Amino acid sequence: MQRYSAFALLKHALSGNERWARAWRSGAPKPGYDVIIIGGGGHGLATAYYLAKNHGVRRIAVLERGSIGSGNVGRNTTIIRSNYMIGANTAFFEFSLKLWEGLSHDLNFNCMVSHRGQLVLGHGPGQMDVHARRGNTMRLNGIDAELLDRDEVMKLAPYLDYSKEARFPIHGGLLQPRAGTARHDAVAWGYARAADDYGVDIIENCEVKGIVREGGRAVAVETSRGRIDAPKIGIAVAGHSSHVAAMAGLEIPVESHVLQAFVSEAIKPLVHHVISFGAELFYLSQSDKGGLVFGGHIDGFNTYTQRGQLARAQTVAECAVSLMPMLSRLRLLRSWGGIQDMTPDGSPFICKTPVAGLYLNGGWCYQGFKATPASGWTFAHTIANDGEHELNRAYSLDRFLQGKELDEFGIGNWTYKQ
Amino acid sequence: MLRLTCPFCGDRDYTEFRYGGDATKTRPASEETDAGIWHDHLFSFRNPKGPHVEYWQHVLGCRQWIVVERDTATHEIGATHLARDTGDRS
Amino acid sequence: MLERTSALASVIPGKGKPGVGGAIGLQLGEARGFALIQVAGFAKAMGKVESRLAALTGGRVPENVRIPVQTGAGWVFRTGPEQVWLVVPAAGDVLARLTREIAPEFGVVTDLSHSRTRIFIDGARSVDALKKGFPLDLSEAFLAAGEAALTGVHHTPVLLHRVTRDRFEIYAMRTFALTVWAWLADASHEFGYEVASSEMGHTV
Amino acid sequence: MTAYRLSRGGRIDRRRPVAFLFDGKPQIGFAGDTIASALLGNGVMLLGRGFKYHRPRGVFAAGPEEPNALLTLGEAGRREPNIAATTAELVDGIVAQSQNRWPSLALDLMAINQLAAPVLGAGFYYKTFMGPAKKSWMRYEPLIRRAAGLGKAGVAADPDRYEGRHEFTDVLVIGAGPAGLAAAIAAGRSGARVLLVEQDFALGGSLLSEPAGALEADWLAERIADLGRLGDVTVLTRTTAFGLYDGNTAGLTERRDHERPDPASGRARQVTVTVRAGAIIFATGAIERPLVLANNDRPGVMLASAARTYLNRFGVASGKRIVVATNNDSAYRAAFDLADAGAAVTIADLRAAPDEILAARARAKGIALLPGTAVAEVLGRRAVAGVRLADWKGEDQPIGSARESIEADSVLLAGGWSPTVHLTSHRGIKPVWREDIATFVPGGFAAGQVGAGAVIGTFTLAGAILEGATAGARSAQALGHDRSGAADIAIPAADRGEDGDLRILPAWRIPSRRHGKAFVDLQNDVTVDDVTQAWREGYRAVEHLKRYTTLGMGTDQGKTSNINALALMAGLSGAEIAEVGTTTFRPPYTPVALGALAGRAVGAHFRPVRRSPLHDWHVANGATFIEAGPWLRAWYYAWAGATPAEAYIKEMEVVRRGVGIADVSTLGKIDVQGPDAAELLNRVYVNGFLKLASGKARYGVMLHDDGTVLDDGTTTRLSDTRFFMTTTTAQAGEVMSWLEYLLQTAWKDLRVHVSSLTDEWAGMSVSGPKAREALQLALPGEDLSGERLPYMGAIETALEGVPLRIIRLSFSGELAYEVFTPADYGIAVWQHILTAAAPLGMKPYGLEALASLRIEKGHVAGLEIDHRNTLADLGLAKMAGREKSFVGKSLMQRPNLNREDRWSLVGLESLEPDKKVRGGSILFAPGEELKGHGHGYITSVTWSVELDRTIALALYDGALKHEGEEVIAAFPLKDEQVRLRIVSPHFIDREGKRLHA
Ligand SMILES: Cc1cc2nc3c(=O)[nH]c(=O)nc-3n(C[C@H](O)[C@H](O)[C@H](O)COP(=O)(O)OP(=O)(O)OC[C@H]3O[C@@H](n4cnc5c(N)ncnc54)[C@H](O)[C@@H]3O)c2cc1C
Ligand SMILES: NC(=O)c1ccc[n+]([C@@H]2O[C@H](COP(=O)([O-])OP(=O)(O)OC[C@H]3O[C@@H](n4cnc5c(N)ncnc54)[C@H](O)[C@@H]3O)[C@@H](O)[C@H]2O)c1
Ligand SMILES: Cc1cc2nc3c(=O)[nH]c(=O)nc-3n(C[C@H](O)[C@H](O)[C@H](O)COP(=O)(O)O)c2cc1C
Ligand SMILES: [Zn+2]
Repeated sequence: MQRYSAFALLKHALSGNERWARAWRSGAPKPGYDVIIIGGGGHGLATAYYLAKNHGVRRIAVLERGSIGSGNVGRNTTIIRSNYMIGANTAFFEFSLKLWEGLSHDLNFNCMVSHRGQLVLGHGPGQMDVHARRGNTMRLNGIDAELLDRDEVMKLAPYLDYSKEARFPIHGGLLQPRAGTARHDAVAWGYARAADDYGVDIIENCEVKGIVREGGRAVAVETSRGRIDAPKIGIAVAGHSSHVAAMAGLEIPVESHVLQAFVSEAIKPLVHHVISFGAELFYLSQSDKGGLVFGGHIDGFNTYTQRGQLARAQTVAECAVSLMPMLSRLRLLRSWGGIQDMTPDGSPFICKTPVAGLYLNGGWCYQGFKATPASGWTFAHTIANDGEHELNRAYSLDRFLQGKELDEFGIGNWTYKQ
Repeated sequence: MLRLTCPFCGDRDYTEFRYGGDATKTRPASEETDAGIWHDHLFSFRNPKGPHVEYWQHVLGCRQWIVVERDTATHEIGATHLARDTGDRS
Repeated sequence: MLERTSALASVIPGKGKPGVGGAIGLQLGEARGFALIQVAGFAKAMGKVESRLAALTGGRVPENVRIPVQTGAGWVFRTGPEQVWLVVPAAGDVLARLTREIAPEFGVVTDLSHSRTRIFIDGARSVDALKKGFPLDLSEAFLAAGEAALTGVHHTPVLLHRVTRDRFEIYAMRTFALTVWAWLADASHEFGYEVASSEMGHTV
Repeated sequence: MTAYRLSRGGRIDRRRPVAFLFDGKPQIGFAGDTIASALLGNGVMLLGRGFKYHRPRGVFAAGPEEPNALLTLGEAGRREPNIAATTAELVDGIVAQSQNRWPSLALDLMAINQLAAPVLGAGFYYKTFMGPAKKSWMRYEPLIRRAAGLGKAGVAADPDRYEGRHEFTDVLVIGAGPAGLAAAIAAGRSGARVLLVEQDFALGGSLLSEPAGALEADWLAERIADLGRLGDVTVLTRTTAFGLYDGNTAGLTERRDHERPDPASGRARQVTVTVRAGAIIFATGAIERPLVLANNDRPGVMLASAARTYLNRFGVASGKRIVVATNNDSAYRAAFDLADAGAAVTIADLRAAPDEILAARARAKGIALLPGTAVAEVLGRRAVAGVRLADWKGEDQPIGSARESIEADSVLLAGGWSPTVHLTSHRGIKPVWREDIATFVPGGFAAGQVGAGAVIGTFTLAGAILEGATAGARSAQALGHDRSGAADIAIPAADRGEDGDLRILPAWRIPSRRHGKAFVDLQNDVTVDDVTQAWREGYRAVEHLKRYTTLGMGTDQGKTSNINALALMAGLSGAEIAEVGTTTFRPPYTPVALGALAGRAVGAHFRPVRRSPLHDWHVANGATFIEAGPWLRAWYYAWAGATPAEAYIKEMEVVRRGVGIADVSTLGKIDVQGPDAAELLNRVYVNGFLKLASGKARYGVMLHDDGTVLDDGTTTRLSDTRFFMTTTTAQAGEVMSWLEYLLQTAWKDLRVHVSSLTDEWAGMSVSGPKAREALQLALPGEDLSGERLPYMGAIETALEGVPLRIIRLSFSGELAYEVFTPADYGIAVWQHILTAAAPLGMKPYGLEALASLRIEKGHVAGLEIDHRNTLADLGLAKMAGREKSFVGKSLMQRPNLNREDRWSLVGLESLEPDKKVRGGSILFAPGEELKGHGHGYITSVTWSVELDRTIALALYDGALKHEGEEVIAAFPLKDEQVRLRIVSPHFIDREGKRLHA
C-alpha cells in the first residue's frame, strides 16, 4: 500500500494530490471465503487484520451493513485505559493498551493515540480505599498507577470544583498516566486500510440477514448482496449481538442499551487529561479538534434507537458543570447515541459458541473501544485455532452458569445497572 | 421525553419510573433448585429489536410496578397495566 | 416535656427573600400538627377496608389519587390501588380506632405521621415556582383546586396537593424536607417569598 | 467601498443608539441591530480569520447559519467564545472580540498556513506525525491542539444562574414566520392552549426582510395584534427549539441575556424548557445555500437573502457596486430592493433565459442582467474588489471562456434553499430529496406532528400562511378544540408574480480556471479540493466524507455547506443525490450553554441531601459531616478531636469503657405487615423467620437471585402479623423496590404490605458496658433487666408519653440498645438520654468510630458486601437454612462460588506497629513474589482500642484455613509492605459475653 509519511505528503502535494490511492478497495463479495467477519466496526476490522497478519489466513471478508465505522467505533468517547483489577480483565486490557502504543506504526495510519493520563476522582475515604485496591493491583501487574491526594489532584486539574459548596468534595484520585484517548475514526480506517493491504475484502452496504447451518455447523450467511459461504464465521456486531446471534438460534446474555455522548464547541486547549467523576458515572476529555467530548450513564432501558432522552443530557450536564464550574457558559455543539451490547457483569464475550464454526465477539458495554486491538488479536486467535487464546479464555458464554462473572465494579448482575 | 402511562397516576415522564427489564419471563417457584432454570431466568434475554414487554416501577409516584409494551426500534408505547393485575387478582 | 422538632427548624422561623424589583410573590411555610395514617387493603378485602374507613371518616373513600376527599377533620388521599392516606389532626384517636377495626387479614394500618413534612407554598406566583421542578401540568384544567398527584421533585418522591388555586401543600419525606425546602426557596427567589411561621393544625 | 448605513429605513430605533466595543474600539449601533448589522453599518468588514488557512473573513449570513463572523463576547466569568455576531442582539455594554488570530485581526501571522495549503488538505494529519518513536504523537499533539478551536473558553466561574422549567401545551408552534404566526392564531382561535416559540428577538421570520412599507409589513403588524387578543396563547421570543424528543416533547432554550438578569435577584440568565405538546407544528422556514466558487470567502461576499435582510431590517446596504450570482429566482428580490436603495446592481444568472417578468423589472430598475453567466472567481483579498465572469453552459460542460472582470464591493450568492429539517429529523426520520426544488424536505411526520411553509418546500407567502392556518386549525381540532372560521387568515394582496417556483438550475460547483480556493464549509475551511480528495481516497459515503474532511462539524453544523458538499460528492461518484442522502441531524439545532442544560442542579444543589432527624443537634454540637450516598452523616465530634484520625479513637474508648450514643437513623426501616409477613421474610432471608417470637429480633441476610449477598440487617417481630425490618443505609432503596417487585410481579397471592419507615423513626444506638445503666437513668421506671429485655429482645414503651421502641442488638459488640422514637422527638429523646447518662460520661460517637467498633467485632458492612461475595465469603455460611428455600439458594451453589480458595473474611493483626496498615492493600504469603492479583485484599482498617494495635478485616484465599499464618500486605502505590497475622475476624468477645451481659 502507499506508505503514509511527511515525505509522502510533500511528494503528493507537488502533484496536486491527484495520485493518492483508495484507502480500502470497494467491491462485490466473492461466493466464498475461509473466514467471514460480520460487522465492520473496530473489532471486526481488527480481527480481519490480525487473522491475516498473525495467522496467515488469506480469504477473509468483513461484511458491513452500512459504511465501516458507522457503529460505536465512530461514536464513542475514545477513552483508552487498562485500570482493571478483576481476574482476566487486568491482563487483557493491559495487552490492549500495549498494542495501542504501537498501533499508528503498525497500521501506518496516525490514530492519534494520546497517552495524556486518566484521573478517576475519589469523593470519600471509602472510595479512596477502592481506588487503592485497583491501583495496587495494577502496579502488581506492571501497569502504571498513582494514588493522588487532594492537593496533587488540584495541581493536575486546577479547574475542578474544590469549593466548600461542592456536593461531593474531592478527596483524591487514581491516575493512570499511560491511559488517554485515540482518534476513533482513524482506528476504523487504519485497520481497514491495513487489512485491505493483506487482501481482506471489506464489503460495505452488505447486511447479514441469516446464518445458514448444516449439521450443527455454520456454513454460510444470507446477506442483502446474496449468500456467501465460509467454514468459519465471526460475529462482531456490538449493539446488534443478540439480533445476529438469534440468526443461529442462540440466545445470549446481552441487552441493547443506548449510551449518549456529547461534544462541546471547539475551543483552545483547556483540559489536558481524561477526567472521570467519582460520585456519578461521568467522563470527559478534550478532542484534538478542540471540542470537549463527554458522557455519563446509559439511558437505562432496552433500545436500538441511536438516540437518547433529553433528561439524560441534562443529568450529564449537571455532572459536567458541578465538576467543572468553568463549563457553565461553554456550549453543547452536538449530542448523539450508540447502541451498547450490555452484559449482566459488564464483561465481554470472545469465544466459541454452541454452533460449530460460529464465534462470538460482543458484550462490550462501555469499554469496547479501548479493547479493540486486544479483542481483534484474541478473536483472530480463537477463530484461527478454533480455540480461545489464554487472554480471552475467561470471556466465555457459560461463565454465568459457572459463577465466574467478572464484575469489575461490583454492581451485580444487572445489564441496565452496569 | 419518553412518556409512560401509570394506570393509577396517569401519563408521566419516564424519569419518574425505575426500569425493571424484561417482563416476559415468569419467575421460577421459590422451591425450584435447578440451576439451569434460574440461569435462564437471570442471564438469557430475547432483547428484541421491536415490541418489548418490560417492567417499570413508579418510584416518584405511587410505587406500583407496571408492565409496559414498548417498541425498542421506535419507542412507540403500546398497552400498559399494573404488574399485579395479570391473572388471578380480581 | 419532650418537644417535637420540625425537620425545618433551622429555616422556620426565618427570613424570606425579595424577588426581582423587591416583589413578594408568595409565601412558604410548614403545616404542622397532623397525623398521617396509611391504610392498605389486600386485593380481595379492599371492599371491607373501604367500608370501615367510610364509616370512620364519615365520608366517601376516594377512588383515585387525583380527587382526594375532604372530611370534617382533614383529607383522605388514595395513594395506591389498595392504599389510602388519612391526614387528620394529630390529637385524634383515628389511629387507634383504625388499628382495632381493620382486621389483619383484611388490611394493615401504618402510622406515618412523622415520616412526612408538610410544606406549603401559597401566592400568585406559586405555579411559576413549582413549574421549575414538578414535571406535571399545573394548569387548573389538569390539576384543579382540591386535586392531588403523586410525583417527585429534585429526585425525591412527594404527594402534591393543590388546596386552593394558589396554595399547594407538598408532603415531602422528612429526611429530604430541608433539601426540598432549599430547592423551593431557590425556585421562589426571583418572585420574592416570605417565610410564614408554622401553622398548627391547618387542614382546610 | 464597504457596507454602509442608509440614512433611513430598517426596523431599528435610530433614536436609541447603543454603544459597544469590538476589539477594543468603540462602535455605535441602534436598538434592534445585531452586532453584525451594527458593524456592517459602520463599514467594518473584517470580523474573523478562517480556521485552517486564517484567511480574512466577514459577515456571510443574517441568522444562526453564520459560519464566519464568530466573536468572543463578555469577560472573566461571563466570557463566551464562538458567538455568531449575526444572532447576537445589540444591547448596552457588549464587549466583543475577534478570535483565532495572532497577534491581531488585521495582522495574523498564522496566515502563513496558506503557503502550506497543498500539504494541509483533508485528513493530512492521518498521514504523518507518526514518527520516529512509538509515542512521538505526544510531541506533535500540543501543536495540533493549539491550532484547533476558534475561541478561548473562560476558566473563571460563571456568576449567572440557570434554570429548568416544565411546560405543557395543546399545540406547540416552532417558528414565528408567516406560517408559524398563521398556525398559532388558527389554533388559538379554536380554543387550544398554544405555545409559539421564536429564536429571534422579533416576530415575523422572513417578513422582517421585506421593505418597511410593503403590504407584508402591515400583515405582520396585524397578526401580532391578533396574537395579543387570543386568551391561551403564549409567545416566547429569544427562545430556540433545540431538540425534538420522544413523547411529542421538545427542548427549548429561553435566553434573557438582553435583560442582564442579576443573579442575586434569583433570576436565571437562560432557562431550559421541556415542553410536552399534544401537537407540534414545525414552521421553521428555510436557509439559503451559497454558490461554491473560487474565493467565495472574502469579506463582502454574503448570501443574497442576508443582504436583503440587512437592507430592509437593519437599513444597511451591503455595498455600492453589487454583483448577484444566482441560479434561481429568489435573489431577484434582493437585487430589486438594493437597486431601489441606490446601489449599482449586476445579476449574473446562470440560467440562459431567466423569467421574463423578473428580467423586465430588473431592466426597469437599471439592473444589468447577464443571463448564462457565472461568477467564476471573486477578486480582492482583504475585501471584495470585483469578480471575474465566465460563460456558463452547465455543470457537466468545461467552464466557458473567461469573460470581462467587473469591479464590485459586494458579491451576493444565491444557490437555492434548504428547508430547516433539523428538528423533524431528530427522531431518525431521514429527510428526502425533492428534484423539483433541488433540496431535502422532511421525510415524514410522527403522529401529532406537521410542517407548514418553507420547511416543507412551500416558498410563497400565500402558501406559507394557508398551510400554517390549516395546520393550526387541524391540530387544535384533533385535540378537541374546534371553531369554524379559525383558519380564515387574510393573505396580503400584493401581486409579486410569486408562484413559488424557484425555477432553480442546480449548480453545485462553479469551476474556475485559476487555482482560487472554492469553499464548501467556510467555518472548517473545507474546499472543493478536499471533497475531491476524500472521493479519491474512498471516503465517499456521506458519513465518511463528513468525518474525513470535518465538513459540517463546526458551530454552524453545516447549515450552509452540508447539502452543497453531498451534492458535489454525488457528482464525483456518479450517484443520485437522493441515494447519497444527508448526514444525521442531531440536537441541539444551535449550540446550547451547558449551564442552561444543567439548570439549578449544580454546586450544592447538584443532588438532594438527606439528613437524619438528629442533624440539627449534631450541627450544634461540633460534629463534622461526611457524605454517605445522599446522606450527610456525623463523621466525628469536636469533643473527641480535631481530625477524624484523632477523634475516632477517643470515641471508641468511650464505647468500649463506658457508654456512647450514635445516630443510626439513616438505617433503612421497613414496616412488613400482614398474615403472610413471616412467609415473605422466610423467603427472602437465608435464615428462618417463620417461628420468630413476638418481641424478638433476628439478624438476617438476603441474597440476590444470583446467590451473592444483597443486604443484611435485623428484623423484629412486633406481633403475629407485623415486623419491623432494618436494612443497611446504602441498600434501603434497593431492598424496598426488591420486596415490592417480588410481591407485585411474582408472589401476588401473599397478603403482606411493605412501607418505608426510614423517615418515621429516629434511631440511636446506646452502646457500652454501662449501656443498661445509662438507659436506666434515662428511663427510671422501665424494667430493663436481662429477663425482660434479653439480647435480641425488643420492647415497646414510652417516655413521658412519647413512644419508644428499644431493641437490644449490637453492631459494636458491646452491650447495646437501639432506641427508636418518632422522628420529631428524636432530638429531645437523644438529649434526654445524654443528659440523664452524663454522670456515666456518655458521649456521642460518629460514623468513623461506629465503623471501627464493628471492625473489632468482625461485623461485615458496605466495604465487604460488594455484590461479588457469597454468604460463605463473609463467614455467614452457617446462617443458610438447609431445608427451607430462599431467594438465591439455587445459584448460590454454582461451582465457582463454592471453591475452597475463595477470598473470604478474615481478621488481621499488625506485626509491625510502627508501620501504617492501609485499606486496599493486596495480600501475599510471606516470601512470595509480589506480582499478579495476590491472595486477597484488606477491606477495612482501624486502631483497636481493645487490643492496642492496628487490626483489619480482609478477604483472603481460603480464609481461616490459614488462621495464625503471616501475610504480607503490599501497597505498591506507596512502595509499602507490612507483615500481619491472620486471626479470627471477631477480635473481641468471640463468645458474645458482653452482648448477653
Ligand atoms: C456513546 C458511546 C461512548 C463510548 N465510549 C467509550 C470509551 O470512551 N471507551 C471505550 O473503550 N469504549 C467506549 N464505548 C464502547 C465502544 O465504542 C464499543 O464497545 C465498541 O466500539 C464496539 O465494538 P465495535 O467497534 O466493533 O462496534 P461497532 O463499531 O458498533 O461495529 C459493529 C458493526 O456491525 C455492523 N452490523 C450490525 N449488524 C449487522 C449485520 N446484521 N450485518 C452486517 N453488519 C452489521 C454495524 O453496522 C457496525 O458497523 C462507547 C460506546 C458508545 C455508544
Ligand atoms: N422566495 C423564496 O425563494 C423563499 C425561500 C425561503 C423562504 N421564503 C419566505 O419564507 C416564507 C415562508 O415562511 P415560513 O414561516 O415557512 O418561514 P420563515 O423563514 O419566514 O419563518 C421561520 C421562522 O422560524 C424561526 N425558527 C427556525 N428554526 C427555529 C428553532 N429551532 N427554534 C425557534 N425558532 C426557529 C426562524 O427564526 C424564523 O423566524 C415565505 O413567505 C417566503 O417569502 C421565500
Ligand atoms: C470523539 C468524537 C468527537 C466528535 N467531535 C465532533 C465535532 O467536533 N463536531 C461535530 O459536529 N460532531 C462531532 N462528533 C459527533 C459526530 O458528528 C457524530 O454525531 C457521531 O459520530 C455519531 O454519528 P451520528 O450523529 O451520525 O449518529 C464527534 C464524535 C466523536 C466520537
Ligand atoms: Zn403511579
